[in-house]
Amino acid sequence: MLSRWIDHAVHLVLLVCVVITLLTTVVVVALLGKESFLFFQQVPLWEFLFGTRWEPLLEPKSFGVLPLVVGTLKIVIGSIAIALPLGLLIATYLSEFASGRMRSAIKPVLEILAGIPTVVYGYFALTFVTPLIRTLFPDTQIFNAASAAIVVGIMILPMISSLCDDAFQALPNSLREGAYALGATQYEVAVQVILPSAAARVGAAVILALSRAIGETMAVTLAAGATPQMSLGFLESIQTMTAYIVQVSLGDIPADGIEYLTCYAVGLLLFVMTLIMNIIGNHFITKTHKLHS
Amino acid sequence: KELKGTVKVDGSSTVFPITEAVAEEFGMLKEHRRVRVTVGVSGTGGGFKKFLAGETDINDASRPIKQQEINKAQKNGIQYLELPVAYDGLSVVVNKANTWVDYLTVAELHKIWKPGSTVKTWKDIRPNWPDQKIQLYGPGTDSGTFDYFTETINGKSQASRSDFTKSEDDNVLVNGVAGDKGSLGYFGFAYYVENKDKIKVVPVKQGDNKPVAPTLTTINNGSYAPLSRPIFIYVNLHSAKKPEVREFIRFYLKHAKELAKEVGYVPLTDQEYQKYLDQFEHDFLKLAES
Amino acid sequence: MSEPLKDNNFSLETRNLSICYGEKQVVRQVNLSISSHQVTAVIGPSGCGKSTLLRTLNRMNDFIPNFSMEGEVLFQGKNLYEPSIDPGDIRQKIGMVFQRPNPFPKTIYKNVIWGPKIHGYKGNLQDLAEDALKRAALWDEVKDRLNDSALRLSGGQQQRLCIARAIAMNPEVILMDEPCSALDPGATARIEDLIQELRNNYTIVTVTHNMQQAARISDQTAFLYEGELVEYGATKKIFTQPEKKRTEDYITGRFG
Amino acid sequence: MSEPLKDNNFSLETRNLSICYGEKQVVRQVNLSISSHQVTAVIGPSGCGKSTLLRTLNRMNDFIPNFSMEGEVLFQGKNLYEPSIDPGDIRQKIGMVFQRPNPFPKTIYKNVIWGPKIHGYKGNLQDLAEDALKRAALWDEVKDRLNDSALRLSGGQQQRLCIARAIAMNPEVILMDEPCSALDPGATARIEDLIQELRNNYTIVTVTHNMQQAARISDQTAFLYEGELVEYGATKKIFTQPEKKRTEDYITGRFG
Amino acid sequence: MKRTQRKRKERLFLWLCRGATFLAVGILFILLFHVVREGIQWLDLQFLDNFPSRKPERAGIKSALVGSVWLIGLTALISIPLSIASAIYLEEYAPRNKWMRILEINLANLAAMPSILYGLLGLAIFVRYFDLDRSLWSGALTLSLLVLPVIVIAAKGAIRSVPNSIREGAYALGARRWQVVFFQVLPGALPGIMTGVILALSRAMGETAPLIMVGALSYIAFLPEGPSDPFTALPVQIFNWAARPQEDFHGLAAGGIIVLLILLLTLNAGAVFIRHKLQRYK
Ligand SMILES: Nc1ncnc2c1ncn2[C@@H]1O[C@H](COP(=O)(O)OP(=O)(O)OP(=O)(O)O)[C@@H](O)[C@H]1O
Ligand SMILES: Nc1ncnc2c1ncn2[C@@H]1O[C@H](COP(=O)(O)OP(=O)(O)OP(=O)(O)O)[C@@H](O)[C@H]1O
Ligand SMILES: [Mg+2]
Ligand SMILES: [Mg+2]
Repeated sequence: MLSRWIDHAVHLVLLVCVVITLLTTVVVVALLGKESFLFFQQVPLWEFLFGTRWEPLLEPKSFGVLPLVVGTLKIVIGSIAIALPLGLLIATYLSEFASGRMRSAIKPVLEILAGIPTVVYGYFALTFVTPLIRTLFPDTQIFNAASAAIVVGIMILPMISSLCDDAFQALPNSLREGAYALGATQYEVAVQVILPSAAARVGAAVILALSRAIGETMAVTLAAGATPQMSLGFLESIQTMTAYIVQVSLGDIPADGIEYLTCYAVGLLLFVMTLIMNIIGNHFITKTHKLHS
Repeated sequence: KELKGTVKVDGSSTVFPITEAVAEEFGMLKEHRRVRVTVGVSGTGGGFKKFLAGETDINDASRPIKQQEINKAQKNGIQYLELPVAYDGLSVVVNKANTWVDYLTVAELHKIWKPGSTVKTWKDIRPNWPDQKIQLYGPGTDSGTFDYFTETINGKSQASRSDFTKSEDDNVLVNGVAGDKGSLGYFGFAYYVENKDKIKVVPVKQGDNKPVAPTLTTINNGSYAPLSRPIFIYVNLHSAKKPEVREFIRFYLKHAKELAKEVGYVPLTDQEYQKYLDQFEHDFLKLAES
Repeated sequence: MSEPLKDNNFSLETRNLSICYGEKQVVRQVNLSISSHQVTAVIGPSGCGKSTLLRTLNRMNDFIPNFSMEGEVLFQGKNLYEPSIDPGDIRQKIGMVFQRPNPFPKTIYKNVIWGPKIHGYKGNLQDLAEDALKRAALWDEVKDRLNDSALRLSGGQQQRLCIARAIAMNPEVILMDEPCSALDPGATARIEDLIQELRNNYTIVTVTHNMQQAARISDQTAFLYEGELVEYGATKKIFTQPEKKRTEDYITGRFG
Repeated sequence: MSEPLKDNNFSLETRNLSICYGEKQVVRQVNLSISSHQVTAVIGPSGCGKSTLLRTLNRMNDFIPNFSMEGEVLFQGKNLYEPSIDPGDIRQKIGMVFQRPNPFPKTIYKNVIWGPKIHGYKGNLQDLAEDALKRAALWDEVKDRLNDSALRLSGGQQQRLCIARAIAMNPEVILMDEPCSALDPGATARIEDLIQELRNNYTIVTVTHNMQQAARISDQTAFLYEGELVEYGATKKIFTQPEKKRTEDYITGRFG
Repeated sequence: MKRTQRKRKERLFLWLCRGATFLAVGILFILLFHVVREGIQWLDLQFLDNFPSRKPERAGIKSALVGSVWLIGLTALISIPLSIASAIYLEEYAPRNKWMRILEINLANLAAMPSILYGLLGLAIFVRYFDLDRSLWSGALTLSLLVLPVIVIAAKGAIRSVPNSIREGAYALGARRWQVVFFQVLPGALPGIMTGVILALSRAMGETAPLIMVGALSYIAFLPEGPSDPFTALPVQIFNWAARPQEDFHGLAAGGIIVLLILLLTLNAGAVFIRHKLQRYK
């Protein structure tokens, strides 16, 4: 009966581990919530959410978070616009065209891209990407959303290409054979059969990459500047939510004032945004799953 | 006898290079072998938070302590001493290709940087300057540099126009100014000194004085005004009861002169260092007696 | 049911076909002539090279890395492996149905029309789909849910869908590689019936390791053993008076 | 070959067994008595509940989320589903072999001894493995490469390894769920021979949808249809003079 | 006509795919080239063996390197068992119900949470609440929380990919659940788990912001002797150097990056090696 007893013990230990994981979330929410509460006692929620000027460190102060959200969205949209098509092409190459040896050589090489510290990307953007953009568009500001979005795109590229490659590889070969047996070209097989069949996992990869782009801090701080503003252009300076949090929490402003509390409010919003995105992603994935099985 | 123990320093990244240099020299002496000095960069505000909670012995500060922080200190019963350790001359710089600027007056700087400023081109500053678009560069709004600049030029700390290009990294500002023909920016003196070949510094004219450009001498003797600011360390006087902390402060004030210069800041005068050292000994003695 | 093989009736022919995977030879000098509008069954024990042989008939082997072959495969008198030939064209004319049903994860309708669509079919796709599904004896079961996912069909329905998919291309030959091995007896019976009907319009080559099935559905039977074509001829004859001892042994289940 | 069912010879019995998945009832009021040291075959069309029934006999259903059952399953007179019973013990005595061979990704040797080892077998493991492999008629083929990965064996060999793995536990009953359906005829024949040998020492229950196989290897046959036990009795009788019309129809292949 | 068009499209597509791949590899090489060109001249034994200094020629990364190794080691020790255990629980033990779905979404959300928030969390919980001060413990615990959900998700996937037939085979031999899990499922899932672990730890190694927030120091001229000691880490040191005005320090930063990359590559190579060894039964 010893092994039966062990079974119960193991069960218990494992349960404790899960509780710890759960606790993390609770503490994050509690912490962000508590400090944000103090903030929202002084700044009305609607002013925070819908205000269009984010100048908590200027006189007169203004607490509309939208410029930060717009800045964040620019990075997210820009980086995914680069990483998704490139990543899918690479994944297709690796999974459908490349030889086994080529694949196992290129994949880890690409994964190095994801391991490079993000500070490095920041400097790469400033010293390489921005000058490149400025030769094309001379009006570009030295800090600009485009350059930051490009390096963030490069950073999340291996994530998308690796995960999509895995997704493509996981599809049964019989699917490809079925298509080729109808006389399809490799292009048709890849784009019309493989890609849609792997849609759920591609979607999951994109969600993961998106959250990585949202959470990216250092590269964006360096390359995109620190100018929160509402605009549509990619060639001007912006500030993202994460960059703002770092700026404030490492800056010289007093640590107990309303200025400092802003970073918890922004953090809470960031948390809520990733949460909503994940729920949407999850919903979308289970839905496609259901259709396919 | 040999000292031993820990000296914990935290705070501004602006002051960090000086403190690092002091810590390095301090640690090289044989009698300090067993003293562990740690220096962090949580920012002046983050540093004060730890300092005022009694977690650190010394706080590097690129601005004077603020009222709310003073209140906190009183509440927590923390007694501290402010010690200026060097000057940072805020340098106003323009692009190398800018041939027209000879100097700027404080009033002109105010016109450019005041909240809601309408200055768009150089012509808007002085009518005989070209109709070249002006691009403004400055440090992030959370920084002590920004705080000081807005206070001296615009009369109120953190009051500034907001449509300028900001960055947390002064190196990046240097590149910005170097790359933009119509640019104007300000940042720490050290960054100007290291990049003299890339950018051009603008002399500043206060009142009826002659325009003065920032140099070691002009900052040191106070003639570069009003844009040179002191940077500080704050000492927890209770901590100073620990011999290793006391020794570290003494060492700091004795060697700050040469070390500050070495890392790109402008030292105070010998008399000033002596004055602060005396004040420290006095305040500390007073506390020790009570 | 079976007539003597007439030369002018051949749809597919292999000439001295030998196939290797890397160093290993798995098909040896096979000469096989497949008659039009008949059902030819290929039988033989596992690993004897049935699938390999079948795949060379519509160049589905192109995707196997270490594949190499000698000899010729003629389709309507032309060598399939000539450089000028586009394998896509070949596969359009010679369809294939696989061991496990492999519908695309799309709707039933899209499964059927995908092939014709990529080849730029000009006619009415709706009609085409209906026709193909009818011929595959699936129309009645799915006509109300053409826009459901094909993956929701049962195994047997999926396999018929795959046949419909092949038929929609209007091929001349349909190759089937053990089309019933993943199906239960009921579904198997339906597919067998279907093959009987399809023989009127198509040339069918089917691989099976179920001897009873070969006997039931085929006109010609080829017995392959260790890569060699041991015996080939009318099914009736092979199953009643095989010429070779080995064929007899296999058919009566003495080895396999 | 078959004797009349004697009460005292029963190894496993189900009493009014009904099984539901969620709301759906898939086994209805089945009373089945399985004789010791005989081979009992369960036949029936796909989806009639054969696997479901089999899994209740050694509680392998414990892992199916929406499973629920009524009635009793008796093993040596005791109800398998009493709370005091440890399913691990049950499965130790009632082994199982699955449709697709599922060797562990370990060496051949470790595959065989893993079960006895975790149950704290005291004897000589080497001898045990040899004995089990011999009984499973695999020893000669693998004796020189016991430390090779089991995954390198052929399908038929893998299935015999799985049988050896079950035998090594020295069970009283071996349940087999379509053990040959993934195998070619040659391998199938070997497994059938093996079952014939094993019947001397073990009670065997095997599911199959191959009627010929059931006829060849079993003493008793149970015919299940839509969850109901339509007919159960000596194999010879079922295949020659079935009592029910439905059984006859199924056996002669009129549906399925 | 139609067919040649399709063929042309196919060829174009192939070249696009190829082009994208080589573009990505090309970017990597440009990046590495940039870094190496700037940093290589600073790389020598002295650089590895010196403490930070205000004088570029005397400055080294000893404390940062040792700090990073400590940090990753501790993080691995804390997070790997915890996350693998959680993954096992979620895949093998937990009931599949609505709560578990919510838990899974929650996990995915934690994995996606910006690292800077973990910095805030670590500061409040470990540094302040548990009073661990600015020690390796605080840093490692914060990084552990950061990598935990990432590893859990990867490990869950790996465990799920072990075919069910293996579990059934084991249960059918009378094995208890823990025996099935630890002797059959886990060995089968290990290669996949390893990959997840390595990727997560590499990410942790390059994190800057959360470490600075929980108190990685910027100057420290001694080596930590235990997990309660203060520390600094490679990315923090790199960040610090890069922000200096003096040109030479930028070179040092590049040198530090090279060291960090070498460390990452070693870690990855180790993983590939282990994965290869584990996979011999596949
Ligand atoms: N891609 C491949 N590389 C190397 N050898 C292969 C490959 N595919 C098949 N073989 C080998 O070639 C031989 C013939 O295989 P084939 O699949 O044609 O047999 P089969 O008659 O279809 O068998 P089955 O009835 O099991 O499907 C076998 O020995 C097989 O192991
Ligand atoms: N886990 C499950 N949940 C819900 N329904 C199930 C589950 N497993 C099986 N069923 C259903 O229960 C019925 C009986 O299934 P079972 O697998 O026992 O049939 P079977 O006789 O073994 O069929 P086959 O010959 O195809 O293996 C089928 O209708 C099947 O769809
Ligand atoms: Mg085959
Ligand atoms: Mg079954």
